[in-house]
Amino acid sequence: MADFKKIEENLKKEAKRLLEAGEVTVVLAYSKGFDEKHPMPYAAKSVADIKNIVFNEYCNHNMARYLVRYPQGTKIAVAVKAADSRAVIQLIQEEKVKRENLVLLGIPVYGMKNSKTGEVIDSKTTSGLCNPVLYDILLGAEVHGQKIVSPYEVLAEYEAMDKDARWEFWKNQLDKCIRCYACRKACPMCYCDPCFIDQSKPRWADKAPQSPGNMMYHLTRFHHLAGRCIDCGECSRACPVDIPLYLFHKKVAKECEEMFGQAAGMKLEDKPVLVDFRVEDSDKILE
Amino acid sequence: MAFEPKILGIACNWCTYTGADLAGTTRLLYPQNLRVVRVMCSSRINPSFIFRAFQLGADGVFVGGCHPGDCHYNTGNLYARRRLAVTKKILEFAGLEPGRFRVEWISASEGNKFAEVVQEFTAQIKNLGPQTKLKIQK
Amino acid sequence: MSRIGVFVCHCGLNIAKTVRVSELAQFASTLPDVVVAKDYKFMCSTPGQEMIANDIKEHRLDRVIITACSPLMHEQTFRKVLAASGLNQYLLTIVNIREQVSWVTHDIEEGTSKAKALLNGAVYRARLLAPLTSRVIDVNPDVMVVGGGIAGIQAALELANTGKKVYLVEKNSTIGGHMAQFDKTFPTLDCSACILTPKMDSVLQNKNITLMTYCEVTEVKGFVGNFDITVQQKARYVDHNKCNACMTCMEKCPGKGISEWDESLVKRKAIYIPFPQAVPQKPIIDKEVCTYFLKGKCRLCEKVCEQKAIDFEQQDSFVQVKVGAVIVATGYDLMDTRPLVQYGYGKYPGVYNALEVERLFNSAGPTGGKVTLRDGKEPQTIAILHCIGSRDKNHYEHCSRVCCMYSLKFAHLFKEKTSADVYQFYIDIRAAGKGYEEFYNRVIEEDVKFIRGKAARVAQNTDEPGRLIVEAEDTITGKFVKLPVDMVVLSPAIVPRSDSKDLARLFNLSTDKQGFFMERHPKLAPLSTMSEGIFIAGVCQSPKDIPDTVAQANGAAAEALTIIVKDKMELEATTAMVNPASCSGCQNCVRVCPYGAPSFNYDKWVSEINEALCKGCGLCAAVCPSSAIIARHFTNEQVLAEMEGLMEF
Amino acid sequence: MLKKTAINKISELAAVLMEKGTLIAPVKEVSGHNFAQILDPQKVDLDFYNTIMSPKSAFFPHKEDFINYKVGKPISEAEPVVLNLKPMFLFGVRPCDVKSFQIMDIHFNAAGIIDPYWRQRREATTIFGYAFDLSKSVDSADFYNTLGIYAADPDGSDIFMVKKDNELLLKGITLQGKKLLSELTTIENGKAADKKYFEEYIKKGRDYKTRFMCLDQETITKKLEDIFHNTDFWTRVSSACLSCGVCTFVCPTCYCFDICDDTQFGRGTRRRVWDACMFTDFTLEASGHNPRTQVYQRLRQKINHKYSYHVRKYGVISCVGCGRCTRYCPVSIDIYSIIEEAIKT
Repeated sequence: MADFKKIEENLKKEAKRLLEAGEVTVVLAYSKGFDEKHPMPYAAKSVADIKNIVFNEYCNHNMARYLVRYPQGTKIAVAVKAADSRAVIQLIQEEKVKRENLVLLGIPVYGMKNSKTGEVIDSKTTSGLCNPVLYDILLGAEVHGQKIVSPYEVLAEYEAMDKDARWEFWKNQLDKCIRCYACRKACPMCYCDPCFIDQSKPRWADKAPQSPGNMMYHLTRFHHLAGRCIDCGECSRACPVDIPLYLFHKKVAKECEEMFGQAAGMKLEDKPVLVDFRVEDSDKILE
Repeated sequence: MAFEPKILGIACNWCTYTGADLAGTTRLLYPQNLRVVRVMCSSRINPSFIFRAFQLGADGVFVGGCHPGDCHYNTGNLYARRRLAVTKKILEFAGLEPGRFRVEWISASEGNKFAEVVQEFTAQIKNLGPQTKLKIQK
Repeated sequence: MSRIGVFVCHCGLNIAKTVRVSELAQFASTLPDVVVAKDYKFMCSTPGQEMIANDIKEHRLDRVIITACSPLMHEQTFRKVLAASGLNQYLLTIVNIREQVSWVTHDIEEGTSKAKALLNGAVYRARLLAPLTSRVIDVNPDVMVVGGGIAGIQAALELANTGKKVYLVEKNSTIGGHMAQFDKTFPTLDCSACILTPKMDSVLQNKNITLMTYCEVTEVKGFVGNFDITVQQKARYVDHNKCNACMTCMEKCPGKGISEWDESLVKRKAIYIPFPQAVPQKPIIDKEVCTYFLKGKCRLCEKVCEQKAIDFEQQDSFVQVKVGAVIVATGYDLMDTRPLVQYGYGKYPGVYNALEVERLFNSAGPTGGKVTLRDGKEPQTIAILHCIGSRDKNHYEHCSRVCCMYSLKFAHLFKEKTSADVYQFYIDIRAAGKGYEEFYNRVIEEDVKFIRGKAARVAQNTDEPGRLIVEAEDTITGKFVKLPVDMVVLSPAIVPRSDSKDLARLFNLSTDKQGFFMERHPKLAPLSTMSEGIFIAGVCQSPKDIPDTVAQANGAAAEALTIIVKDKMELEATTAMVNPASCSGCQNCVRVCPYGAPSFNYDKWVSEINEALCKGCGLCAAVCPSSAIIARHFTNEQVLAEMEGLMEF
Repeated sequence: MLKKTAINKISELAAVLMEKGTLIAPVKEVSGHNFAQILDPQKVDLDFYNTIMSPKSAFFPHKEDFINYKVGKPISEAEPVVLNLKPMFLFGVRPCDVKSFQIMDIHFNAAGIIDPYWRQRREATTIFGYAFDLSKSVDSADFYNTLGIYAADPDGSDIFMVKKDNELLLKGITLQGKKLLSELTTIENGKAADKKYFEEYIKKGRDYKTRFMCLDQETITKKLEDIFHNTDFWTRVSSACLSCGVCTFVCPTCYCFDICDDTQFGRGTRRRVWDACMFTDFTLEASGHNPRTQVYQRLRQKINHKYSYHVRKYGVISCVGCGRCTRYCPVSIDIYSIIEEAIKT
């Protein structure tokens, strides 16, 4: 279990230093919410705001999601856990943010908990990484010694399902969708405004929360995130009706990694796989 | 009555559509279940087109493009290859029968290949029976 | 609400035989927004076109659907009808019920119902079509001809003679191509050099032709009317502006290379011109065999050159050429027959390929025109084997077309120059051409022996070491033949140039199954390609003889002229545009476009598309996650609507 | 009149109600409880704190078809969708949610603005209110006390239900409720002890405290008016907001909708579908202009609409403090805290 108090102290300390020195104008971190289990994403903009910063095991939110909200050129410090740092890398690859405008406050952590279920968040619902892939300042000791489990291991059960059973599973899950779009809004990679589903020309799907529209929305969204999803699991935690979207995203990520040899948000110099190609890509991927 | 599937095809103008024309010019016979939409390049195909086709009740969806390296627009089909591969994986994981979606590279000179692919694919779809999973039930 | 007119063509019985055309028209009239639906024998005929024009006026049509042959066939024809009737030409939809319906079924029920589905899709799509305006651009009046064989030479001369500027790009250090290697040409037996060299010289003399030998095209940008082509001038190490072609350097050069010109039968110098009549008459240095380049000293050529033309420091250079049209005439290779081990080429000295034999006959060739084997002896028995690698499903299915005739020519020349017995092993003799059958008959009378049967094997003659045996089944007698011979001549398949795939990629050409460049239409547009403004001529399109090649070259020149004689031209209007309100600034379009048409406006944080560069492939529209890119004429709505229509019935 | 039934025999009551009409009651789903039309009486499950989605969808479904039509045909040939309602029983509604129907009536069932769909359903329905379980702790997101609602508040219910150990006590509140209860002959009558328990439970409900802000609505309304232009405040409180539709869709008093057409193969349906003011395209005008492009503008609109505009126009706050918006907000934005902070500003 990580020393959350220590991380919180370091977070405050670095935030203070950066804001005082004028190195950044915003520090994206967490603050207290309406109760202990519900901390909130927080944007500290002055030294006076720093006292509100907290960090505990429920600070799950992927703060990279807020980066695109600030005008280009804003100097931002952002608290990043492992998956969050991958989101930052992916956003840099996609030229939504520039590396030089960011100070990454890396948080190595194991033992984050889902505030709804109280369960420890691990490779079953996220990438399961503990240490940030990219950071400028590390706010705690790197986490080592955790059992390394493939983030795709959880898929085995679903891959083994009969296709009809899998269809039933997904249909039931996606039929629950109320089209609140919390998934896309919580997703650091879903920055389109408008989203394709909001378009009236063409109307890709019916607006009503029923099977066909839900299917079109989610299948297309899975596609749009192919090779871009960094497996932070925010979509599924944001979902008020608990659709395990992370499973589908994991599957697509796995396939992309196998087909194109690249996982999302791991290297700054990578190019998103679906706007890239190799002449030697095999036709086998279409079989 | 025997099941006559509806198959939607999307073919690139320069290779597969022209190849389909050649199949006609050379009077090759193939089943009439395929209805082709012509686009300029297989790279024009938005993955949602495929999802939509199944929602509209297509029992199978076929995409035809130029052979990799022969794209009229140089690299279009190389992007399409990746994109459609992902589309296929998504459909499969959703639980659709893998055989319902097929991508083939058919050049303008491969009228015979076009006819063969249509014959084979139609037979395959007949075998799979009607597609009811994604089809919008009214 | 649109007002759609549907016109169903019978195409004589081509369509009407397997599609109930009147039922189709009746069906069309029941579809929403269709105000008139008719069927007619030949929609593309003058009365057919007039009928459409009249109905556009009479019924105030704002959309026209022609249900007929492929859009690749007559889309342009009918677009003109719309334009002449005051309707934007992009409001036309063609439903392909011939190539993709009536010709591919015998079942009228199936045909009719598929035709209905396709037509319904067209009605759905037509409602959403928008009028588009074509862009007008300036046309560059110059032409590039790629390949300096007889096709390229002919095309360049034709164009230059009309006063147009031509860039003739040739990979080798001389123009002339394969034809310059030949001795005599069939069936008239006139001397190849005698008819070709004057033309080569004319190229050199013509002020309108910029001759670019030892050059290769490395990049093609732009589009019809405005190509921007990068040509690589390979280093010759001889300054051709200074060289006065005295050839002293060649006399003194100690380096030895293998003469490509003489099909590797003899050696040449390291500084060389390929053959005495080469154009230009200026040498180049073969770096691979030059003593100086290999060992760091020699430079004899430099010492003897009074013009100071030798330049060992010369580098490859790149030249930008801007032209309005391009003719590709890059010729062919002979199939490498070494992998066909059963024929022993490369293994037995007595086995020759056709081009080697051409050089043996040639008085400027390695033997001075005498037919002798590699050991210097004159052959007593000669077998000519047809169809080596061609007409062979294991290798090349196509017929190489000229082999029968040149094999007959060889037989004649062997008879003329030696006292040998000459045998032809053939599948059948194809002598279709003016004077060809007559030539065949003449050769028969010259006591050439014809054995109808493809040679199966060439083997060592165990009885007479050094001689060979040709084995074949004589399909007339049904007997197995084993013929002892001294010399075997293979007629290998004519195949595309080894680098034709690269060239196809550069110029955006399609290739057929064998790798020959694809014409836009096999009958009606045999010289144009799917790439607007790029034409093909000669054997790079498919094997053919010299008269056909020359005819194609003239034709291609005329086709190129039709583009460059105009100052301005209209481009397709089916380009992409960005709806800035929907653009989320992901820049996917910028990343994928092969033409660099989209760019990102950092001030407005949206992508913008330069329509002059856009070719309308629609890739950007498909990778745009927020559907902000509109691929004109193939918009998301239009495609989705067409799909809906196709799936309704 | 008071009746009672064993909780484990609730399916028998459900079966009776299903015979009489349509029963809508909480059922357990993977992610929690929700109201659903009951097809299998065994599915009714009263072991819940509160449902994820509010019960408003019983009267105002997420999707409501109006007319079916054919493309290209005149509107006179279109077919309106007729409801053909059977009596409806909305079973197990928490007091705060019951209260929400009264607020929604202002918009759908008041003079001059009658929504036929809402009204028909409302009139056909008997509401079975259900007191919170006072033996369990209150959810930290709830704040219905602030809105004058109590955990065992029968107001607005036709029949009110209280849990007594393993039994469910049902009391008729309105005439409609009493009449129905009297018809439910298969369940036994309550005894005096039950009556006493019931009355005391209602009273005890007043001491069961949610978060509570001791402020009158006028103070809140006035304050919100004062700080409308305080962009710093609104930007701060909205800095975490994702601009999704969760709060709206789970809210019992949000009533915005969009009218859309769904056509395929030449046949169309015109329907209304819930919309959310937090969506970017909610205020997108046909001209392309959007008056609320920023997150803070949208959150300000939402809070002002509930706590300011609604008060000025209809005299009542459009919120019942059920806590759903807070509970299900992916980033735990708490409307209560925002009001609290506004007052302090």
